[in-house]
Amino acid sequence: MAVNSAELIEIINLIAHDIQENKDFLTELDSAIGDADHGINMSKGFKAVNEKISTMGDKDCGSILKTVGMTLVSTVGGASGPLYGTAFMRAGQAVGAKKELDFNDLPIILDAALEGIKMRGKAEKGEKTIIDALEPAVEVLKKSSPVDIKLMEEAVKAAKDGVEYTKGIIAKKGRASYLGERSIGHQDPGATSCYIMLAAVYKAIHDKNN
Amino acid sequence: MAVNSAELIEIINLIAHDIQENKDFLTELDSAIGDADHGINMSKGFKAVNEKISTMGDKDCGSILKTVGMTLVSTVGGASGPLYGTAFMRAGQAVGAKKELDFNDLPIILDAALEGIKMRGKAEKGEKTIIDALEPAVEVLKKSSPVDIKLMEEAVKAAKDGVEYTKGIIAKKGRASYLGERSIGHQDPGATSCYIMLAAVYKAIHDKNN
Amino acid sequence: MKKIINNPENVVQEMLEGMVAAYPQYVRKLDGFDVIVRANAPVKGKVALVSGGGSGHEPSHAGFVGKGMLDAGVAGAVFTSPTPDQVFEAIKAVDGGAGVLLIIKNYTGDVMNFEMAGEMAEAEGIKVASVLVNDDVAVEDSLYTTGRRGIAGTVFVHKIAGAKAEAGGTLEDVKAVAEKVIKNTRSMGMALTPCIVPAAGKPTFTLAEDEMEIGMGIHGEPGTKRTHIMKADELVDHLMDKIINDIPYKSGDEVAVMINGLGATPLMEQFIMNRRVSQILKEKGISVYKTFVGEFMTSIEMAGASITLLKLDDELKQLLDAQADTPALRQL
Amino acid sequence: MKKIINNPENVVQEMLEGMVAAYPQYVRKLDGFDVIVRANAPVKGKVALVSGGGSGHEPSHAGFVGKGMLDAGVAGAVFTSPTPDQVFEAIKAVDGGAGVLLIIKNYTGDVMNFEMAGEMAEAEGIKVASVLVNDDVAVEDSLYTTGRRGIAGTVFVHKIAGAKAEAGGTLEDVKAVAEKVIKNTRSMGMALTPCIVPAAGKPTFTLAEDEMEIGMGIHGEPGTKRTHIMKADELVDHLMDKIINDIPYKSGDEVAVMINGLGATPLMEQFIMNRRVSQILKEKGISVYKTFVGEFMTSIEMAGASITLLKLDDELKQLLDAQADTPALRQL
Ligand SMILES: Nc1ncnc2c1ncn2[C@@H]1O[C@H](COP(=O)(O)OP(=O)(O)O)[C@@H](O)[C@H]1O
Ligand SMILES: Nc1ncnc2c1ncn2[C@@H]1O[C@H](COP(=O)(O)OP(=O)(O)O)[C@@H](O)[C@H]1O
Ligand SMILES: [Mg+2]
Ligand SMILES: [Mg+2]
Ligand SMILES: [Mg+2]
Ligand SMILES: [Mg+2]
Repeated sequence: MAVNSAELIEIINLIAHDIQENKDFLTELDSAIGDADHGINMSKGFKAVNEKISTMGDKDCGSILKTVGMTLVSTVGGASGPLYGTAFMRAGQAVGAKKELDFNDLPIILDAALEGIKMRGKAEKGEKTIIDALEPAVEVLKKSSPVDIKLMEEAVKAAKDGVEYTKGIIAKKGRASYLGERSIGHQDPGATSCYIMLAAVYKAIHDKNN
Repeated sequence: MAVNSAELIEIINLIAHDIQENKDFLTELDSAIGDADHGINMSKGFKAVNEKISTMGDKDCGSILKTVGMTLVSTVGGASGPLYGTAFMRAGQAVGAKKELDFNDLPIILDAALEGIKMRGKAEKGEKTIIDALEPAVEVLKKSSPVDIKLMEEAVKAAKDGVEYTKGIIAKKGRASYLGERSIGHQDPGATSCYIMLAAVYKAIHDKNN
Repeated sequence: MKKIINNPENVVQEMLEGMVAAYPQYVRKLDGFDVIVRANAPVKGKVALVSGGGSGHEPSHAGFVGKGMLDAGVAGAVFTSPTPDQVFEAIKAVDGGAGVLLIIKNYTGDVMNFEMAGEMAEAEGIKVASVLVNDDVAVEDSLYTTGRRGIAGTVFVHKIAGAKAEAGGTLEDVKAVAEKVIKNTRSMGMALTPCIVPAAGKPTFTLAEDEMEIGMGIHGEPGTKRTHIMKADELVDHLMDKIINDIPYKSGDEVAVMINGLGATPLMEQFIMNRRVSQILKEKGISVYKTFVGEFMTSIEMAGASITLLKLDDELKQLLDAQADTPALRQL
Repeated sequence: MKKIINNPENVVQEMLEGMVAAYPQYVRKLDGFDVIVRANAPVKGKVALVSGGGSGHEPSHAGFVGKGMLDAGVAGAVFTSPTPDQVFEAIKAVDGGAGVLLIIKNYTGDVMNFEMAGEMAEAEGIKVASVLVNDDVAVEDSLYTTGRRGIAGTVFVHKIAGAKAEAGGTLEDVKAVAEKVIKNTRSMGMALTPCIVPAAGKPTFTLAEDEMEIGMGIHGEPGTKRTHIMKADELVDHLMDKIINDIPYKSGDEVAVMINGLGATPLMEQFIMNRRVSQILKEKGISVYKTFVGEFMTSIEMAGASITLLKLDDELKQLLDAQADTPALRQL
């Protein structure tokens, strides 16, 4: 696999599309343990991203990812804006001036994203946040090299399991933490949106490879 | 028929009882074209009347009626308080120091009441108010003399017809007047409470005569 | 009925107690009466202003008792005019020797009860005058009916007549300026939901999810018509059209604007209304001197709002700007 | 959804336009940003106060922009923290050279967005400090979680820190007194009905006719428990028990009280609550120095209310009493 800038933009547009499709679902998840805006926030952000990157086909991959991050920071708001924004900005930094990415950039990108989220949100795994989907995926990607489509599938599966796992635990960070025990039994909106994004990337690359 | 002070109190208590029974009905009528409080107002007033006159058995009829009026004025509020209050006060003045009333006092009492209401409320027949029930009754009572139970029955019937009549006309006085055309089709709460009172008096006297 | 109350029968009494507990520096309650007066009443030598009406319109009227506005607010049962003896007590408690102005909203009940109280006070030698507020253009005006209702515009009367009295005006002066305000004030409102009188326990009327009521009265009386729910701008256009054409307000006029929430309508929506109001006035060449947005004359927890315009001259501007210090309206 | 709005997507923008149209003497809007600043910003030499958060809490925060309180209020989308660039613009617009204090309600989103803005401002050489308000005792406090939410008590921080800045306090002084207020403030709320975020179009949750939610968040987040609907006194007893025992407030203390309506709950009910609050405080020997009743930190059109206590000392009393002149809170 090799992904050039134009293809990176396509992948990000696919993320935007899937977030859009899941807007109501994410908002509904946020109704149960938050304030019913996660889908609205994310969809607003990725609509802006869509526009912003449409003319960046000639830019390097790092710039594109950083632009995604900055756009999310300045349009999403709430908790998810700074978190996903920082994640994409860090990913962009990690990638640098590359004009093409391959499978082995994936753990680097996602690890940088994860570190960004942890720095910004001061959360750890097991606190019912984005991290519960992202960290297991990163762990899978980092466990063997070179990375291939199978490992990627496994990583997405690990993110999905992470989302499942959030149902059983108490929220310790974010708005859902105010609920205490009552947060148990509900799936975390942020972990879910993270899984949706990872799944979109996998789907894009998988379709491209076939 | 002769009604002494103690019996007058009984009759007033019967009025109070029937108003109480029709509290929700009167309030409902007032919902349609007013502010949904006529039953509440009247019931509050007659509860106070009930207490106030319970120890007045040794007083003259004029004093009793005046006390009823003053009690209504100081407890009912709204439009009906000053109107019915003035009505009873005027009736008391008309009766004076009498310790016993008979049929022929009835037109005098009701005429004074009607004049009081007209003075206070500046309304005329045909404006969808108390007057549409009271004035026809007074007219019947004044048309022949001596007054007897038959004439009284006829007067109550006239009041009832007056209530019916209010359904077809536009309100020109009171809160219902703000509705204009939309007040048509609804029966006036004040005319209704007036009829209920007249009917209570008739029933009391009729039962006593049999 | 979802309300934070104890017994529906005690709401007025308990509300007044809670109000006095909150604002002892401004007001006190007359023992045994549902009457709120200034903490320092009577103010010697000043014309006193008494207003009131049924409860359920908070902060009206007791919330406007204080320096530069009212001397007493008389609280009837919910949506029921207070009785004459309550008003009479208020008059006696605030008369400072210069006479008392009764500010009455034009409802049959209010008029009769306040009138009787005025007669009682005059019989005791107190100088009493009264004005009738009738700003609601939703209601047809006619010599042969009760005329128009008094609604939110009443608060402008309190403010301006109160400032005149505070400035040392005589009873005649204060009455004259109150009448000037009334002559130049027009309002109209609408409702999205009904309200519930605690003692009744259920709404006076119902509105479907897609309906609103135009020209709603502040006692929850039905309005002049029921329509499909409109967008804010369309709705404001409709209300403003009725209001502006009534006096009429003309290009070159200067006005004060009041957007009055009826209870459940949040400030967000009131500001969205004011945005359109200010656009319309600008288009018409009418300039906005001062704007008041908030809850002034409510209908318990009704959702809805009214718009009021007051045409100003120099005297009214100066009195509108005068200092006021009351629980619900303050101006430095 | 019954709201007086045009397009749900434009509510914040249109609300701010309507607000500026109403109060040009107090505030203006930064072009292209959802930021309200004082009409005369920046005030040279004065520490500037910036607060904000999701919209839907009106009059918070922009309503408290003015003399003696805030210099800027930043308005996010409804119930969504504003983005860092909005906050950054606010900081730049109000910095008068003496530094800027960010008053942040303790929500993950607010904290992160304001922090990032602070970093951006510091990178441009502006002195920035911040405080986190966390007065909501409904939420368990713990080192291992986000801690408590900031709710209506935030307005006391605006008032008192604003007075300190107006009096010439340095950034350190203003931050210190803001922290003192935070340390001495506790709140708790409840809801009778949910509210509707315009863009969502339906309520976040539902409550049955006989249910209420205790410890409700101001974003319509679920509370700590759901119970049968209680009488006002019983409800207040419950909330006050949680609040008083938290610090705890003790006999001999002097406090300020705030009864804060969440949107649809009328003043009548707020006063009925205050009646019981004042009874309880009296019983406990805690004296009430000053009381605020009304809507300060709402949740759009939610029915419900919160109670806040602030324990006072001489410094806080003096600053609480200081003059304030803003659209939503004025003191002579
Ligand atoms: N400190 C944190 N670290 C990582 N993720 C977090 C943190 N706090 C909250 N989140 C995530 O953010 C999601 C909520 O996002 P969103 O609804 O957009 O913001 P808000 O809570 O401000 O309304 C949560 O479901 C959670 O996954
Ligand atoms: N001017 C008037 N003359 C006679 N009756 C009147 C007048 N105005 C109103 N009424 C009567 O009063 C009734 C309403 O009484 P009520 O509901 O107790 O008072 P309010 O209208 O103040 O709420 C009306 O149905 C009408 O019959
Ligand atoms: Mg959320
Ligand atoms: Mg009525
Ligand atoms: Mg009434
Ligand atoms: Mg949010």
